[in-house]
Amino acid sequence: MIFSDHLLTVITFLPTLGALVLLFVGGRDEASENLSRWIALGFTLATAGLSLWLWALFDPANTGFQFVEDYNWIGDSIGYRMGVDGISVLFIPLTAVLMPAVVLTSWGSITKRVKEYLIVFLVLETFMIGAFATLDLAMFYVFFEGTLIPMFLIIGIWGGSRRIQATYKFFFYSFTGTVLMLIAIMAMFWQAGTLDIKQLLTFKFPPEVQTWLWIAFFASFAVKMPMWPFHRWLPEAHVEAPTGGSVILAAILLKLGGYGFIRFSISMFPDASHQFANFVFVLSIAAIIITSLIALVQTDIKKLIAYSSVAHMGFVTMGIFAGNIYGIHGAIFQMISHGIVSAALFLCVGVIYDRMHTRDIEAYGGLVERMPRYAVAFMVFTMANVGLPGTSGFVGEFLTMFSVFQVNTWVAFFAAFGVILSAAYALWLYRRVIFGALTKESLKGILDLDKREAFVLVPLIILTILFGFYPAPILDATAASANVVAENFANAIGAAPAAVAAATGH
Amino acid sequence: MQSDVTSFASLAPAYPELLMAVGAVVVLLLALFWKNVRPGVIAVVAIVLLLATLAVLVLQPASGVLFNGIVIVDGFARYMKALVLGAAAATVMISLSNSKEHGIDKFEYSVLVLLATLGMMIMVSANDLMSLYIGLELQSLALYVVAAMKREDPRAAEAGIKYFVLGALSSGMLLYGASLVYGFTGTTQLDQIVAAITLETRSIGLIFGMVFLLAGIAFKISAVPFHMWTPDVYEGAPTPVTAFFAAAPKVAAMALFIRVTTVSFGPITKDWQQIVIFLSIASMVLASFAAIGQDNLKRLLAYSSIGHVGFALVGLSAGTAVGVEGVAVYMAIYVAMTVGIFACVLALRTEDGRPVETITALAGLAQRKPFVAAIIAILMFSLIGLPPLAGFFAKWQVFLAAVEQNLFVLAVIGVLASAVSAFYYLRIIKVMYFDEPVAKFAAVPGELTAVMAGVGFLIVTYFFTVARPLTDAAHAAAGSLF
Amino acid sequence: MLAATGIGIGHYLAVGAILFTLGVFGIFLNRKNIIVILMSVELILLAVNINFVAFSAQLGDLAGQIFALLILTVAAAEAAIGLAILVIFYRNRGTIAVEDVNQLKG
Amino acid sequence: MTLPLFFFYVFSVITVASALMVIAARNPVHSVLFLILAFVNSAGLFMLAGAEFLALILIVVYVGAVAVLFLFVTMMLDVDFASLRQGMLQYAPVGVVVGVILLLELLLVGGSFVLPTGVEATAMVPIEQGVQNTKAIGQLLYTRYVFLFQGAAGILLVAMIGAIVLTLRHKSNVKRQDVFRQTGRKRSEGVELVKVKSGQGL
Amino acid sequence: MIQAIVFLPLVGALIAGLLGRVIGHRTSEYITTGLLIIAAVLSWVVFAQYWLAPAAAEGAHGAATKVEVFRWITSGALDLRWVLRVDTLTAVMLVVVTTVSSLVHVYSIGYMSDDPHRARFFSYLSLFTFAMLMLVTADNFLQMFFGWEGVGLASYLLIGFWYKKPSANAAAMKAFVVNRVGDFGFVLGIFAAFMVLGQLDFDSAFHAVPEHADATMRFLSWDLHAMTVVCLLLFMGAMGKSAQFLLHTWLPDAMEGPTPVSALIHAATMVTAGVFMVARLSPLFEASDIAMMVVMLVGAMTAFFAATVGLVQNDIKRVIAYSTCSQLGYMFVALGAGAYSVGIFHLFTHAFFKALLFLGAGSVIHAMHHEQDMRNMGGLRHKIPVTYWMMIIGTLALTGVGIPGTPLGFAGFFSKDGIIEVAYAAGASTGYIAFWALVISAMFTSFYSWRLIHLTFHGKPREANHGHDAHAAHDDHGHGHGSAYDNAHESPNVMLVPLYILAAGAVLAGVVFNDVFFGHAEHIEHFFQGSLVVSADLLDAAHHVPWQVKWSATGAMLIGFVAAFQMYIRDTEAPRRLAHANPGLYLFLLNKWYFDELYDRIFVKPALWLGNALWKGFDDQLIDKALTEGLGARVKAITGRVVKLQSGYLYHYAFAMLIGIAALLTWAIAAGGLLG
Repeated sequence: MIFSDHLLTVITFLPTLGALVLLFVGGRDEASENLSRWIALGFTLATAGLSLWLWALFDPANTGFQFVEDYNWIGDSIGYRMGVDGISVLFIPLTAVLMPAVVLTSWGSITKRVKEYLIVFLVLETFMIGAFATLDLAMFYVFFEGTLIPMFLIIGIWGGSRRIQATYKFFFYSFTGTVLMLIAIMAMFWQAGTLDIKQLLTFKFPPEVQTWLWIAFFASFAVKMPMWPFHRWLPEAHVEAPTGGSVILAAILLKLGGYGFIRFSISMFPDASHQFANFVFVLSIAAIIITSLIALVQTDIKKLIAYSSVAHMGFVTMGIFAGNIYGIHGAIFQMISHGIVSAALFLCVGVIYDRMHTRDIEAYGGLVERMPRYAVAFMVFTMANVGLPGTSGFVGEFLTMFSVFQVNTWVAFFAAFGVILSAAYALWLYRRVIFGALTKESLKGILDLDKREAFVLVPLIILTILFGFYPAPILDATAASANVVAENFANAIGAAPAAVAAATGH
Repeated sequence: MQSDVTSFASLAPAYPELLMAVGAVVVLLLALFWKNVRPGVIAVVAIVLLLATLAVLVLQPASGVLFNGIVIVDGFARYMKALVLGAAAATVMISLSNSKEHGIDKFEYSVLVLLATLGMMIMVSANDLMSLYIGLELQSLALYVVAAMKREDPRAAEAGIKYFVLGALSSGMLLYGASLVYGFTGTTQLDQIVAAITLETRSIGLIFGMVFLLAGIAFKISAVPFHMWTPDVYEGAPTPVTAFFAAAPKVAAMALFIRVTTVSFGPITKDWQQIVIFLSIASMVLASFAAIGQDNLKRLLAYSSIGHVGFALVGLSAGTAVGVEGVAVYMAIYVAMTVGIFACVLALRTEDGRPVETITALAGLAQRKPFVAAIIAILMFSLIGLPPLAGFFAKWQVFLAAVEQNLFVLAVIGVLASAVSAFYYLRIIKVMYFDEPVAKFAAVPGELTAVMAGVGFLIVTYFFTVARPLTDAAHAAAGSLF
Repeated sequence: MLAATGIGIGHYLAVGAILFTLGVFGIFLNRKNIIVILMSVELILLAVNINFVAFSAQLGDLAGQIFALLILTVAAAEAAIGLAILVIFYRNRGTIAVEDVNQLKG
Repeated sequence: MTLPLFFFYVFSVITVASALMVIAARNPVHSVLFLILAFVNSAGLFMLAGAEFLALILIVVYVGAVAVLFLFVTMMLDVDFASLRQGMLQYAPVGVVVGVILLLELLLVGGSFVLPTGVEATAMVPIEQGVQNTKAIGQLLYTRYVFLFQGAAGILLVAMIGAIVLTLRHKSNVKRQDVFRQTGRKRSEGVELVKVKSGQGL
Repeated sequence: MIQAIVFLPLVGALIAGLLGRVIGHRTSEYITTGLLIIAAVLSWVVFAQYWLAPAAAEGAHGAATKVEVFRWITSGALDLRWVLRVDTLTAVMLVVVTTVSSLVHVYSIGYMSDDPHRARFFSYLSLFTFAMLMLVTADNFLQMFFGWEGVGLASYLLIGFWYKKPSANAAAMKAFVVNRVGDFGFVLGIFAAFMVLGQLDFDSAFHAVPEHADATMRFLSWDLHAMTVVCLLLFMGAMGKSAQFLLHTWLPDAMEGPTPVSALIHAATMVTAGVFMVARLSPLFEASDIAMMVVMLVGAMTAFFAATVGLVQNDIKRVIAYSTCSQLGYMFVALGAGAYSVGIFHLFTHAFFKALLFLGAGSVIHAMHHEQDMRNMGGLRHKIPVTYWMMIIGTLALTGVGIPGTPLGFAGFFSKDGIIEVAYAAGASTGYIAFWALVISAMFTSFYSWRLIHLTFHGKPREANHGHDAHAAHDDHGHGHGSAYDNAHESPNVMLVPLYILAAGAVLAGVVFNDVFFGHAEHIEHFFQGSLVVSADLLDAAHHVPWQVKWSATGAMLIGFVAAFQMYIRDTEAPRRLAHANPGLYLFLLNKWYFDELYDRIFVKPALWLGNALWKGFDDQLIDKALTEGLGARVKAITGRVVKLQSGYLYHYAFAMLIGIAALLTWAIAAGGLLG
């Protein structure tokens, strides 16, 4: 038995092991709380380290699944199957790397029930990684939906004043969406005779079946992404969630939807995806433009960023359903990038929230005076959010728009409005929070980033800029698999791969 | 007309029943003649007897048809009996430390539970409408009594009255159905009824008989619209009794339901499928909505159990071996969750020892009793059917079967109902975790902690621990019916 | 066997059906007192017994009569328990009016 | 119309009529009495169908024990039967409609009866001509159906325990019989030999 | 070498930005400035190679030197790399950018000497330079877009450098967002270019142009001439960055930034990026007549429009800003006519004299303690003579003073007259429209330039005369207004030396480089080595326009000068009279044709209104209140009814069972087909 053969299992369940260890930490005093934090930090760092090792061992040229584990488990239906390919491999390090950041925020922003907080997050990490790592559709569902439990608790227990509505909405939106997918999964099992994703990817579902399956999966992923108009839970959940919760929600949980679209909708139901592509485009455009406009008038920092997340996810869905290599590639990149950037933005909001306990934009202004380091960090992430070339935000946005332009210029045309609007709302936010004269009495004593906060944000700044200039690590790792997805899609719908020739009208 | 019982050894498949019958009488005599014995001791003896029977059942896997076809012992029967016995043992166990305040600190309670369990075992093994009826009545009569056992409590008496009257009505329906089935097939033996039915010869009388028969059993599993007794009886009966009601009899009645439908009415599956689907949808939907308004925990659990019966019936609706396997798994998980949740309810007592029965009283439980709250939360999530908890896999199995038969509408209604039902399960979690504490709670007895921990462990680790053996067992059990 | 007497099985079934319906009616139309409900249950069981006996005669099969015998036995036991529960209800509440059995609801 | 048919109509009409009265009578005592009447006439119907044993059991056990028990409890509880309260019958019409539908459906069954094919061959326990009904039942009950017989015994045991546990009250000022004490009583406890001196008295 | 040129500023920016607090302001200034000077010197070296010995320059004739740094975006057929491309066009731009930038750096040491965030300022300046260099050395569309956006970011940061001023913040944001509108077109243009040409690196793309010259593509719902679509979309980006008509509104506002920034970014370099882009992509534009026509018309319109607005502005920097806008229009006319080298020529000369003017204006502002309203100036000639003369030189260059037909004249004379001639030579109706627009603009240019000089340096001090709509943005450094004139002082040498150098450029750039930009077509071609398209016919025609055309610009310039002299020196009441006589026109011009108001009405306000409506109306009311919570309420309502069913009465329960069984029976026989 080689350790790396079970690397995915280890990575997936190591956080849970950490949660178990935490269960045995007694006491509610300061010391034991700190002990809990250190333990959690240790486990998340170890997981992060392993996940990076996974990335290092991953062979980008191989289009198949790697690190595969495959056992039958419950009856014929559910198997214990693990494995990653270029589509999923990067989400694991993304998740694992952001978790230590989340744990670190617990020092500043979580004061009650610290141990429980950490346990819940560690369990959540297992679910998230598991969802990306599993190769069994039922297990995917288990992990996918399993995230609801910890997230429900995180928002509900450690959230803000309207947390209960927020967490209920989060839960019911997600739950209602996912249960329909459950039925679709079962139908797939009876159609294909297995839930092994490896085999499902090669199975051809009859087109009329695909339509229904697609709709069911869409219900789940559209809520998760979230796509307009299924997004209403998101702003509220973000606003009420504690910083760590917002970070994970924006950075990872939303990506489950995008991952699902690529892995399942596009790959397994190409005909239906093709059939519904215009529908998705319309929703994506609506997300990009409408939520950007809404973001423009927000008064709550977190809400603004939340709405902007919806808009950015619009690019992802648009790219995915363009169905070509650029779209798939760009969507994955956009998700990774948004994972980093939105996480960082929420961490930034957390920083000032911890100090001032308000997320009202009006309560701030002129922070650069007292918090120059913070202003720099916030600027970098704002620019990445805007999609400035040289930040990671650009590459994904570019590729997705690029891809969709080849499929439908109208869509690209409207999506490009997002470029304008995102600049407007993000800079408007930055201007009101960071710039201006520091006139508010309450802000006069505000402190700049401390070491711990800097320790969290600086790596994210580096990653944001690094992937902006040199996206190759991500693009290379995903290229082969994305290509396979795109090719399969093209073959399935019988489209000429040379869309250019058709368009130029030779 | 000779009995086919030729030797004691030929009775091997019925050993558990025999042991239980003899044991029950022995326990009764023991209690009568053992001067001043405390009822708790008798209860412990009863638990031992239940477990011993379970052991015999598991360790002596003999199958066969006995008593001229009146009793059948097959894989399915053994599986269900094991569940019944386990459930009975567990529910008696969680009642040990609080029998006094619930007015069941009498040795008769133990004896009646044993006899009821015997009745359930007969039900599960019934291969004849007569043995079905005898088993059912043995169980029911004992249950009527224990429901009203807290004599000084008017609510318990009312629960007893309602349970009894409606139970008698349902028995009447069942018998009426049995009479029609008998008349229109010429036999009362379940595995011979099937021989007398073909799709062509089915008549109104037969269908009516089947409907009445199923309605009578549906009452026992409290499927809508025959559920009306359930919330009232659950609320009125002493809590340990409620726990018992919610667990073991449901399993036995469900086993009966499955056996009657799949074995006897196999050729007219289409006909009973309609009925089961109706019962299933009605149960899931009504329970989901009705439970939202409840503040009484036991009442809420009553609706919850109605809902779960609805979900279990989804599996049966498929009318296939896969479906029966699903129901078997579902019932096992349901029993575990029920035992667990009642252990939690029984563990909750205010400082002055009064039982806590309302949801609002749970406010802030997570801070006062983190362990109990955590177990309740796990159970609630599991009852909703969220993965990776056991409750999800239960639903998985039954819906899988329904989808195989293209019962998509049923499946969609089912999952949507489970979404609605999440509303009230989550409310309990919300109250425990999100609200600030008000009351203080008394210490939790050790054996309850053990039960809670055990159930919690099984539910959380289901996928890695019991899933495989349980599913395999259920698979084998279902296989013995088809 | 029945046919010889000129009484059709339909006759018996009709009587059974009427008795059964009356029994059910007795349960849900009765507003006065629970004892009458218990009696209605007896009527239902009587209806069932008539069915069984009739079928037994019609089919020439004794099993129906055995079943009826069992039902009689159980019915007696049921009556005993029903009345016992009724008694403790009366002791607690001082009434056996059907309308007063409504403390538990919702 | 044959004689049996005539009697069938007599018995059945009286049965149905008295059943109706059971649920319609205002006085519960009357209800019990009508119930007894219904039972007795049903016994007649049983007779007509050749089930002599059951017919007699019905009278002995049901009329003699069960119905009397009802009567006893009715009188013991001694409730004053109040008049019908207002508004309670508002759903009655609906009930009647549903009930009538049910009845019609059940009657439909009666008309639809067809003898299952090959029943004679498969009949589990055919009624043998010339064997007394009681004997035939007895032969079956203790052999083939011994399991059910024992089960029924169990039910009666439950009924007994149940009735006792529910209703028995230990009153401190009531003298009770204690069988063990009585039988285990020794002579020395009950009898004291006293030498009585003549002429003195005790 | 090219790596050094490009990355030295970045190094400087990083050092000043990240370590500025550690190493101190002074050190940061020196490091960034020093690194830029090195870069500038290296640039001149590179340029000299192309200028003096074009054939001997690195790389063979016709091919650009390329240095690959590393990979960027690789996806499918897309293979984008960070490549530094050097050819003549780049070399010209390198010189312009690094020279002006290093001078501005030097100048800023003096100008910003009392600012508490100087390190940050220098970091931004260097960052800007880096981005601009990336832009001009780009080897593919996307890298150009990177530089494009990078300079936008730097511009944003620098305009908003004085973050306490709300107007500065607003201007910064406006600059970024309006530029983004242009980028909207740019990115779509890139996509379209890829779709049509199949590659995004310049060489391959240019190579593919002939093949696709007549292709059509489906854009939105129409089948259009592909190259036209591509070019127009790309040109939209150029319009944004180069503040062309309709997308110009940000440039005047950008004057909220420190003056050196205005000189560097909003005069000499960044705003000319659009010109550079069109020149760089000249092979593409050549393939689309419509695009060329649009370029020319937009340029002419801008030149005219900005000149008219410049006539009446009171803020010294805004006048120059509109002038810049107008001059950019000139450049586009040249490009649109097909004389790319002439456009670049004007870009080149303009960089010198416009930077000179801005820095001079900065010197004035510095002297006046951040007073910018010309109505509060006057008579400064004696207070700050050096600045005065520098400004005169700049003005002469801008207005294009020179004698046609001779090599005598200031830099602007050669390039600007060249453009006018080219426009005329381009012919057709558009050419003539452009020609007349430019001539009129030249007159206006002369007028407002001299008006500026007169108002600022001549006459008497008018500092008490506060205008009712003063544009001056009063800083809060604490200088009183009343004593501004008295306290006015000449700037330190560190600010003046850059002025001298730029003045030299403003005087000489034209005469020295006229030949390679606007000389004989062969010379031009030889110089540019194919880095842009040279149309020999057009140049020939331009060189042989009638003498009236050659003199038209000079004549217009003279008219403008005389008018300004008349109105601001001799009869200083004349402007007021004129304004009173034509209040509508005056206000129309003063308010910049009401563009800001118009955009506010049709874009900003509706966007905000729509945002609010979608948020409060759609999201909160419909989705949340009505649907989500409405569903919850509905569930609760149903619950209430269901719970009522559980009445507690036995007979209801029994009744329910009865109904249940009756329903099941009916259903069973009905569905089972047994009824019929």
